Parts: sequence; C-alpha cells; structure tokens
Amino acid sequence: MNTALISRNDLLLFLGFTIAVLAMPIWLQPFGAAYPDLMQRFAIYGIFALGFNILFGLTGYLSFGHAAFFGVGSYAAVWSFKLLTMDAVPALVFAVVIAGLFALVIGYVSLRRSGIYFSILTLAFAQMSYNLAYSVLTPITNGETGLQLTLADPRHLDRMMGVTGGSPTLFGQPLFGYAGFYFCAGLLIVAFFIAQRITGSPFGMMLKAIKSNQTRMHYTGFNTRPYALAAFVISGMYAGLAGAMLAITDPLAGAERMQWTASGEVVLMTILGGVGTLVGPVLGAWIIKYFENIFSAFNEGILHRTFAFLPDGVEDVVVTVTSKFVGEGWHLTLGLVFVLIVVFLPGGIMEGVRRLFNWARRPASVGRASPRTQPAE
Amino acid sequence: MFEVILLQFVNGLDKGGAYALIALGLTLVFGTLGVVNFAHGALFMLGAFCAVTFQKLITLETVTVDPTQLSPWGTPVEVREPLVQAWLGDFGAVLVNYSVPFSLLLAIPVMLIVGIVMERGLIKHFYKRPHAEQILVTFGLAIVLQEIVKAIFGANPIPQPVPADLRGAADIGAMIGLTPGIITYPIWRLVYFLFSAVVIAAVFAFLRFTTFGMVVRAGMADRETVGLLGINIDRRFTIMFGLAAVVAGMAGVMYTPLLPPNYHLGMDFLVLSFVVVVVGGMGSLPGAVAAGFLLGILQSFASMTQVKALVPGIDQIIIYLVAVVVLLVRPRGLMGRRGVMEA
Amino acid sequence: MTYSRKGMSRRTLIKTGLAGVLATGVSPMIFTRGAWAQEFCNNPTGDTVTIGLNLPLSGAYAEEGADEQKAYQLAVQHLNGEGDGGLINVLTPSALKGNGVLGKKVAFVTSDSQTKADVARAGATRMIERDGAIMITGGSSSAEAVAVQGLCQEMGVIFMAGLTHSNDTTGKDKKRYGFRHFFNAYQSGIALGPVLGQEYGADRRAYHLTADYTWGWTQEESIKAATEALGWETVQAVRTPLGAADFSQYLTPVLNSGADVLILNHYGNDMVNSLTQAVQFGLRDRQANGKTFEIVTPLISELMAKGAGENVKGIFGTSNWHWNLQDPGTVAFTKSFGAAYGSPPSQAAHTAYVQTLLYADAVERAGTFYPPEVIKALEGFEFDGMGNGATLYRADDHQCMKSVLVVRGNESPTSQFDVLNVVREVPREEVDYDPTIFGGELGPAEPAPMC
Amino acid sequence: MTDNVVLHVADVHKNFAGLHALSDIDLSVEEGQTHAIIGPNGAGKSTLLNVIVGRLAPSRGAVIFDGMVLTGRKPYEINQIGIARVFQTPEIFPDLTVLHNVMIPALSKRDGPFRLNMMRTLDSETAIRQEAEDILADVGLHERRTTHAGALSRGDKRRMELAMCLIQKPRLLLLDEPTAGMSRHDTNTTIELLKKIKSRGMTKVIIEHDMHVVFSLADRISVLAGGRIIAEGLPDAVRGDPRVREAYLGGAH
Repeated sequence: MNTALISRNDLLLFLGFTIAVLAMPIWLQPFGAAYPDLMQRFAIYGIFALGFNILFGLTGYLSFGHAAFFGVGSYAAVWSFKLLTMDAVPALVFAVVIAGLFALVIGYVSLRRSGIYFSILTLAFAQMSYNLAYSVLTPITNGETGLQLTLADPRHLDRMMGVTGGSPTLFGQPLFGYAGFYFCAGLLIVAFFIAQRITGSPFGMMLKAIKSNQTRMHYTGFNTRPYALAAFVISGMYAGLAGAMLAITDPLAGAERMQWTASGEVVLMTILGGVGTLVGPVLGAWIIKYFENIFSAFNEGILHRTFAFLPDGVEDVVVTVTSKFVGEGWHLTLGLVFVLIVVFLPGGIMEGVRRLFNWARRPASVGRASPRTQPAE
Repeated sequence: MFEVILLQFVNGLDKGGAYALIALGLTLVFGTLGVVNFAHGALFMLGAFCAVTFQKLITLETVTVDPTQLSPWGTPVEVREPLVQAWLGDFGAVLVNYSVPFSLLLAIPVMLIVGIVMERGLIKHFYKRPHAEQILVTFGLAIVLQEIVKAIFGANPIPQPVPADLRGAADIGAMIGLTPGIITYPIWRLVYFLFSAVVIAAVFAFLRFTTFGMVVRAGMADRETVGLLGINIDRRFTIMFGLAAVVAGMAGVMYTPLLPPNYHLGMDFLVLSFVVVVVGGMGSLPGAVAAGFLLGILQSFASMTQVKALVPGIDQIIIYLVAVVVLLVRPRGLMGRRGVMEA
Repeated sequence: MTYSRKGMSRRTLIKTGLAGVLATGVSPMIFTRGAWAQEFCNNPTGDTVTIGLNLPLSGAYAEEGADEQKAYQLAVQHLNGEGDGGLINVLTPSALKGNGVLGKKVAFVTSDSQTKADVARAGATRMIERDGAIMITGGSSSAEAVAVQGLCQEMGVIFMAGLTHSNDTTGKDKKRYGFRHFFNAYQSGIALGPVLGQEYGADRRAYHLTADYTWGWTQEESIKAATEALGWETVQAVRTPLGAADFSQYLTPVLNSGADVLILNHYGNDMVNSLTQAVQFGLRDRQANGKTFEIVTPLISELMAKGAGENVKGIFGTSNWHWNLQDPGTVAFTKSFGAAYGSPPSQAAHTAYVQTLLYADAVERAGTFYPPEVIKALEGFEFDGMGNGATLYRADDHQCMKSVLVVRGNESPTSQFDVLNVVREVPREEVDYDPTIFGGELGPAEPAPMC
Repeated sequence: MTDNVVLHVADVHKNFAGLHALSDIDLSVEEGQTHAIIGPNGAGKSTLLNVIVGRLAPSRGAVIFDGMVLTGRKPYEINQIGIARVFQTPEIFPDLTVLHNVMIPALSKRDGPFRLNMMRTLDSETAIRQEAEDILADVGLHERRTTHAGALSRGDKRRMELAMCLIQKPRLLLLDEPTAGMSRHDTNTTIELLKKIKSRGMTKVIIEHDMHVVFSLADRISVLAGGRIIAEGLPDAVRGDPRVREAYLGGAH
C-alpha cells in the first residue's frame, strides 16, 4: 500500500469494473440486453445512481428530487445542440455546469433541514420543476412534446465551422450504435473512478462521518453544511451528466424525466443494489432498466414459443401463469423483487454478494481479520 | 367578487378536509410506529376498490343468453336480471342506491385485515430498520397491490354512483340568507367533509381519551419502558396499523364518487399525503388537519384566474411552494415535535 | 458465452432457456446482402417480417394499450391469413393477399411505453436495434407519437401512429416517416362546431378548462375558433395542471362566471374526473342566461365514457370511429374483434388495426419493404372500406382525411359498451383544411445511413 | 486571580422559560489547570458546559476564552479555537473504524472547518495516520483500530472519544462526567490516563459526580447548586466548606 495514487484493492475493483463495463456486449448477450441503446442506458443510469449514492449512500441525505438535475442536464445538452454545435463535449460541459448551479441553489435551501424534511424539500423543488417544465416553461422545454432538434436550429458554432449533420458527434465521430455505447461506457468508467476517489478521500470520510454522527462533526470543528452541499452539488452534477448523455444518445428532453417517480427510481436503484457501496447502485440501475426494457417485452407469443416443448395443456397453464409476471405484469415482478430483496438482503444485492463470498471462503480461511490489520507501512 | 371568494373559501375547506382525511392514516403510522409508509396510497386505493367490489356484488345479475339474437360484435345477446333486487326487493334498491356508504361495511373489516396482515407479515420487521429500507419495502408492496388490482379490475377507471338523493348541488348560500343560486356546492362533497370531520374527531378522541390510546402514546415515547410494565405494546401497534389502514380505506371508499377509481389512484395521492403530513409536522394529528386546510385553501385561491394572471403557473406548484416555505420557516412543520424523523 | 444467433436452430434456442426466449423474438441483424435487396434498416431477409408495437401496458392508459394490443394481434392474424380475414375483405383498393406481407409471415414484438416519451423512444429503439422491427406503431399520447416519429425519421423506420390527437403530430412536428390515421384537434373543432350551433344556438357563452400542455392548448384553440365562428363568446379559458385529480377549485369559478357552456379540453383520466366533478357541481341542472347550462367534451372515447359512467349521458364530443356505425367495414371489424375477444373494439383498437393493414397494403403495392418506396405508396393513397368512408392519406402532411364522428353520451345504454351514440358523421370535405396552416416540414425520405 | 486566566465565564445567566438554570456565574480557569465543577443533579452543570461550547446561548453575560468572546459562535468555530469536548454519552462515529474516528479530528485540526480535498486518498495521509495510531496506543486502543467504533464497549468508546479530543491538542478540554457508568477498574484507568495528559499542559474543565475522580484530578473546584456557584477554591478547602457539605454532600459524609 505504498502507492499514494490508489490502493491495491481499489485498483482491482476499478479494473474489474472497467472490464465488466467494456465487455457488456459479450456478457449481456445471453440476457438479450446486448444492444447499444440499452447498454447506453445501463451506463447512463449507472452514472445517475453513482452520483446519487455520493449524497445518499455516503452523506446520508435522502433526496427525492434528483430527477430534476437529470432533466436539467438533458435540457441543457439539447439547448447546446440547438444553439452551439452537435459536438457532445460542449453539451456535456454545459449540462454539468447548469445542473451543478441548479443543485447549488436547491441544495443550499434544502440542506437547512435534515431527515424526511430534507427529502420533502427536494421533492417539492423537483415537482415544481416538473410541473413548470410541463406547462408554463414550454418556451424553454417544449412542454409535453419534449425539446427536440429541428432543421431550423441555429447551431452557431457548427455554422461557423461549416459543419453540417443532424446528430450528435464526438469530434466529428458520430455517436450511434456501438460508438455511442463506448462513449457512454468510457464516461461511466471515469465517473466510477471519480466516485471511487471521492469515497476513499479524506473528503469522502467526512461525508461518511456526517452520516454517522453530525453532532460529533460539529464539536470536532467541522462546518458540515458546505460538506453536505458539496456532496449535493457533486451528485447533482453526476445527474446532469447522465441527463446530458441521455440527450446525446437520444436528442430529446422530456419533462417526465423530472417527475417524482423518476426521482424515486434512482432511490430504488441505489437501495436495491446496496446503499453506500460503489458497485451496488450501478448494479441496481442495471437491474431496474433491464426489467423496464426486457422483462416488459415478453408477450404471450414469445412465452408460447419458449414453452412450446411442454404438452399443450400444460403449456397453456404455464404461459397463463408466467404472463402475469412478465410483459404488462413486469411491475408486479419488480415490486416482488423489491420486497424480497429488502426482507432477505437489507443491504441490497451487494450484501448478497458479500454473504456468498463469506460463505464460500469461510471454510478455507479462519483468521480473516488479518489482512486489514497489517500496518500500512 | 365577494361570492367568488366565498365559494373559493368553501372549496378550500372542502379540499382541506379531504386532504387531512387522506393523510390521516399516514400520519398515524408515522407518529406511532415511526414507519415511512409508501404503501399508504395503495391502502387508499384498496379502500376505493372495496367500494367497487361491493357495488359489483350487489349489482350481480343472472345472465341468460339469448342465442336467437346477436349483438353487433357477434356474441349472443345476454338478458340480465339483477339479483339483489330479486332477493331483497325494495331494500335491494336502497342498497344499490347507497352502495358507496354501505360499502364502508365491507371496507372496514377488509382493510383491518389487510392492515393487520401487512403489519404482522412485513412492517413489524422494519421498525428498527433504516427509513430507506422501509421506503423500498412499502413501495414494493404498493406496486404489488396495485398490479393485483389491475389484474382483477383492469386499468380503466370504474365510476361509482352518488346516492340519488345526494346528487347535484346544495344551495348553501340560500341557507345562510344569501341570494339563491350563487353559493352552491355539491352535496356529496359536503357529505365527505362531514365524514372527514367525524372520522378525524373519532380517531383523535380514541387516542386521547381511551386507555388504549394512552398506552400507544406512551409506547411512542418509550417503547421499552412500556414493554417492561408488562403491556404488550406490539399487539397495540398492530392494531394501530390496522386502524390506519381502515382510515385510509374509508377515505378511499367515500372518495370514489368524486373520482372514479383506477388501480393507479394510490400513487396519485401518495405525494400529496406526504406533503400534508410533513407540512403538518410528522406524526401530529392536529398538524395534519391544519396542513390539510392550509394547503386546500391556498390551492383553491391559487387556482383563480385573477391569481394565475399575476403569477403564471402558481396553481401548478402552490402545494410544493407552501411545503418549502413552511419547512424553512418552521423546521418541523406546523406542529411537529423535535427530533421526529430527523435522523 | 458468446454465440452467433445465425447458426442456431430453433431447437437449440429453446434449450438455452432464458437466452432462447429473448433470441427467438429477434430476427437477424447481420444482413445477407442479396443483389435484389436495397440496403436499409432491418430489411427482412428470412421468411418473417417483424413489426414493433409500442403500447402503454402500464400507467394510466393501460386499458387503451391492452385494446390496441388485441387489435394488432388480430391484424397480424388476418395478414397471415388466419381468422376471418377481417377488413382485408373490405379494403378497396387492396393489394393484400392474406399470405403475410410480400410472402413473409408477419410477427410482432412489444414494448411497454408507459405513456412516457422517453420510455417510448427507448422501446422503439430496442425493437429497431435488437429485434429488427421494420415498422413501429402504437402509442397513446401525442407526446409519445411526436417523440417516436422523430426517432423513426432518424432511423429510417416507418412509424404508423396510434392514438394521437394533437395538431402537432402532422403539423409542426410532422415527419416523412410518420403517418397518422387518427383525426386531430383541429378537425374536432370543425366537426363539432355546427352540431353545437344547431343544438345550443348561436348565442352562448363558453368557459374552457384546458389541460395545461401542448395538446390541450391546440384543442382549446381549435374549439375556440370553431365556436367563436358560430357567434359564441369565450368567457374564460383556464389552464389546469395535468393529473390534477380534483378539479373542484377550477369548477367553483365557473358557477358565477356568466357562462352557460363548459368546455372540457381534457383527455383520459383528467376528462373522466373533470366531467364527473362538473356534473356533481350541478352544472347541468343549472340555468344561466335563461338557458340550460351545458357541458362539452370535444374529444371523447368509449373508454373515457365508461370511466365517467352516468355523467356522460347527453354530452357532445367527437370520435375518430365508433363500433356501432353501420358501414360494411365497421360491421366486419366489430364482428371480427368481438368474435376474438368478446367485446366490441374501441377507437384505439380500430386505428391500430387499420394502420397495420394500411402499412402492409402499401408494402404490397410498393413490392418492397424499402421505406422510401413504401412512403410513396402511402402518400396520396385513396382507399375506402375501413369504417371511415372514403379516405385519403394526404401526401402533404401524412394526415388521413376522412369523416369525423360527432358523438353524444347515450341516455339509455343497452350494454356496458353502448355508451356513445353517433350523432353525425361529418363528411371528409367539411373537416378538410389546408395542410400549410400548421407549418412543419416532412424531411427527407432517403433512409439515414444508421441502424 | 492571576494573569494567566484562559477561560472566563463572565456573569452568565440562562433562563429557560422563566426558570433560572444559571445565575450570576463567574468562573475563571487558569491555563494548565484542571478545574472541576461539581454539584448535585440539576445544579446546572451541563447547562454551563453547553453555554461554554456554544450549544446554548446565555440569556446574559459572556464566555471569554483567551481574550475572544465565545458567545454567539457556532460549536465548530469554538472547536477550531481550540476547545474540545467529551460528552456524557460518547458522541462518536459508530459506522467508522476506530482509526478513522481518531483521524477525523486530526484532519479538522489540520484542514480547518471545510476543505474540499477529494483527490487525495486517505491512505496517503501517513502523518495524520501515524499521529492517530500513537494516540490510540496511548489510550490502549491500538489493537482495536480496525474495528467499527459502534462495536466497542462503553468504556472503550469513552476512551476513544478522549483520544479524538486529545489528538487535536486542544487548549481547553471539557469533560462531561468522563467516568459515569464505568466500573471501578475502568474509572481508575481513566484517571491514570487523565493524569498522564495533565503533564501536557492542557487546561481542563471536568464535570463530575464521582468525588474520587474529582479529588484525584482537580486543581481547583467550583461547586454549583441551584444554578449558582456557592463555593470555589482548592480541593481541600472545598472539602471542608460546610456550605458545600450541606448543599451537595448532604449529611452522608
């Protein structure tokens, strides 16, 4: 542990994560999820959940309004496309900055309260943003229909450079299909790296300390408000980044991505995967998006084909029963999964992984307390 | 202008009463058990569907198929005879007419059982768990409940009738000596308002003046000590949860004529209930009532054209704006106690 | 665990369990380029062709979604020569043969759009990228339709819109790859105006409650224009939030506003709720300006009417289609749908079914799945027999020009489905309008190089 | 009164809704001394401590530390000035390891009330870590440094909290009943520990019930009763004061 840059465990985790993300097109194949659009969404919502975890998992503030920053990021990115250029970089920068400023204002006010009162304040701000975006702010947001690109957009930078073309690019490289996926995957890996650094930094420890005991923090000489605000803004910027990425892979920004249910979704992702862990929220995001996109698409035709090997009568029964849980019944399965996970694995999926891991290694090593007690020198 | 404002005020009171009643069960569970119940909306929805079920039961019909005639879509025409009227005669007709209030008789036991089963089976394991986990499990439960309802009743709203004698509007202006026809208000909304007042008062009296209520309130303050006195507080908490479910369910039953229920109804009222409870102060019964009225009246006035002309979109956000202002000015809501739900 | 989908027999796929489930719905994405095939998105090369259904299976419009899905299933059966053939027998002119499309069996994949634009786009993308859908269809809101048709334009995949009533869909947001059979708010206004004038007279004062988003605004504008042309006065137009649930605070000011007609520019559950509550406010028992107070719901469907129950009796509105029309197309479709599902179809089901058939027919006439050719075949296509009389798929904006129904809530329904009566079939000529009034640009027909 | 008074509580009153919790409190603590405040339950000892650390604002009067007025400052500012506090029930970070519990105050001392240092790793803070390990060795918790603090025994938590204060090298250390609820053995260990740090020249104010502890540690004692200081002086003098016996020790001794 003498490298100051990164510890060995962190390095292994980071490398493992990187490989898993880059190899998605391979290992998602058998799950039917290995197509660019869904993998992009995995990356995007992974970032959203990673950022949310910095606030909720580390600092202990449960925000119910993070979708607002996600939405603001999307709108900012689309406006950057419309006004400046189709290049992704200005869109990302613009979105992150705007989302950060928005988070600064909302966080400054909301962090005056804690606990459920904080949650309701953030919820209120997000719902106000949503309602206004849907109606009164239509000139900026294009309301119900969502902000879209049109041929008449000025795109001043592109005009000046003589660039044409109507879809997002990265330095001239178009971002559809797999190019888009690797672009998102790259950003997810960077976002993960930053989250990992934050978690392992003195600043990250302060956030955990705030979650653990805020009173002690005060009597230890810390002004906790700026710490929590910094965490809030960082997670807001993560959300803005994710929102911008969604707008880059699919240039449209709709108001419903700011609704409270969208905020609730990221809460569920984080808890499902494992609050406070690094990998957990990302896993949670993947699972929920998988359900939403794949599980919901199993219709009776597919089920009949799947169970075609069964005798006819049995097949019908099996298909009838299964169809209650997939296709239009996918919400039911999702609800049951939430209940089961939280009852049997309170720490989310990551706790399940940890338990499996401990169970597998228990017989082998008895004195497993040793590795971390080794002096650092 | 006077009558417009007066009418809007009446409307605000009406909305406020409804909000307070809808949020009542949530604040009970918050206050006594310390559980953040995201399934509260689902309980409200289940109550509404008790009314739907009751109405379906009493309007059961004998169906005789007449194969000689075909409907335009090709199925044989069905001749239907209502059963209840056939059995019960005039009383059957009264039953059908008053199906919504009568379905309270179904809703109360059903919701009590639902509440008790929920608490015993799931919620009680979560008293000491973090709020985040309570949210996840109750949210999961809410989804499961609403999907079950969707599987049984479909997704389209199912209208419930207002009893014939209570249809239309009452001229309350004329009652207090104003020009007739100016201040009129739907009778059923007035009924709902009275119903809210009665239920809230009853719950309040129950907690304040009965031994049971005293024990529960003591249990809220210090669960262990009450346990040491040999009082089985767990059982009482179960009953409290059942009571909260009944209150939510009754609120749902009586609301059905105003809002034809569909399976999604619960989620639509969930956020509103939380805002009412938090603005009122977590776990405070009088707070929830005060917050209900405050939000109802302000929402009503914010929806007036004159106000909207001054502040565009104010009616879209007024509820949340009030929540923000109240929480910033009064940290624990209107009547919240210190230290509740702040961790 | 990588494998090529191409090399696997169906048997093996089934054995691989979960993987099989997913892969069977998928047609090959790696094209074998034949000399005969133009290069375009998801050119079907096997013996099946897949269409993508984007349906609201969850959320507030799940009932519409379920009904649409039934209709699509029926259309696919009929195209493949199963069942009674439905409207294939009555469509004129028709190139459909009942042996699939261009000899390929039609299959479909579904996606739950949740009535959210974002989700709908994700679903459409999945069906195009992964499942190889040649055409996307469905939806239950204009936001969805506009969002998905934008995406389809980029991807070079034809979109046959389902329920979408906003002027924008074939107006300022129209797209070369998007086609709408359903009517629009503007046509609602033109169709409803004369009937309202006839029933309620020329001297009326109207109060609008309008859903506060783009669809609501266009509808309010259209109805205002139509009623003011009759000589009505608009007292007030108040915007209400989407999903308000309780509209009482917007209804109280109506009472003493001096208006004698309330127009509810709401859709779906908002309409069900606002209508129910308006009736409870005693508005219809009221006298104002010496006349009986009336309520109008410009867009109404039988599902909404069912939701509003008794309250819809005697209320005027417009519909795209209704099952109790008596033309051969309607009779055939109602019978066919009723035989399969035991209930008459809704207008959502009808438009979904018709769109599928029209697409298939256009492909047959074009002799290829190549979208620019199919688009050409659809543009300016004149047909009849689908339940709306003689119809034109207008080339300028891809809007179907056909008759529009003015309907009225049935006072004495004979069954739970018999909730609306057709008052008047407003002929196509009357609801015609100049496509340029809404602006917009269709864009190019050449498929994008992506996908 | 000598010139090296470091903490001066000047004429402090505190009313709670008309109830006089503290009246006319005048107290001077000299640099390097251990000053004990004793008194019966409800005498106002904890209120006084809370006024000193900024948790409560006095109704009148001021607290002056080394020439600076503390009144009106927030707890974290008061800590940054150099005042640390041990609580009656240990306030620690139960979810973090013992080592991190002790490193956090050290970082506060070094970095001030807020610093956005998120690009360093904790492992690279070797100096801070060394310091923390030394302190933990001092209080006898070095072996337990990787355990989560929440899992420590009550006595160990208290010692860890003391270590958390000591690592900041505060100029004034406030101890609120540091041995309450401890066994005789643990109490003695703690007394030894406190004696050991006495030699470091830190000023201490102790609130304590246990006379054994008070007379083992205190240089001066103030006796609080009914919100007023009724006696003050050297331990022996206080021990002999009849008013103190009456008010506090009662007839028992």
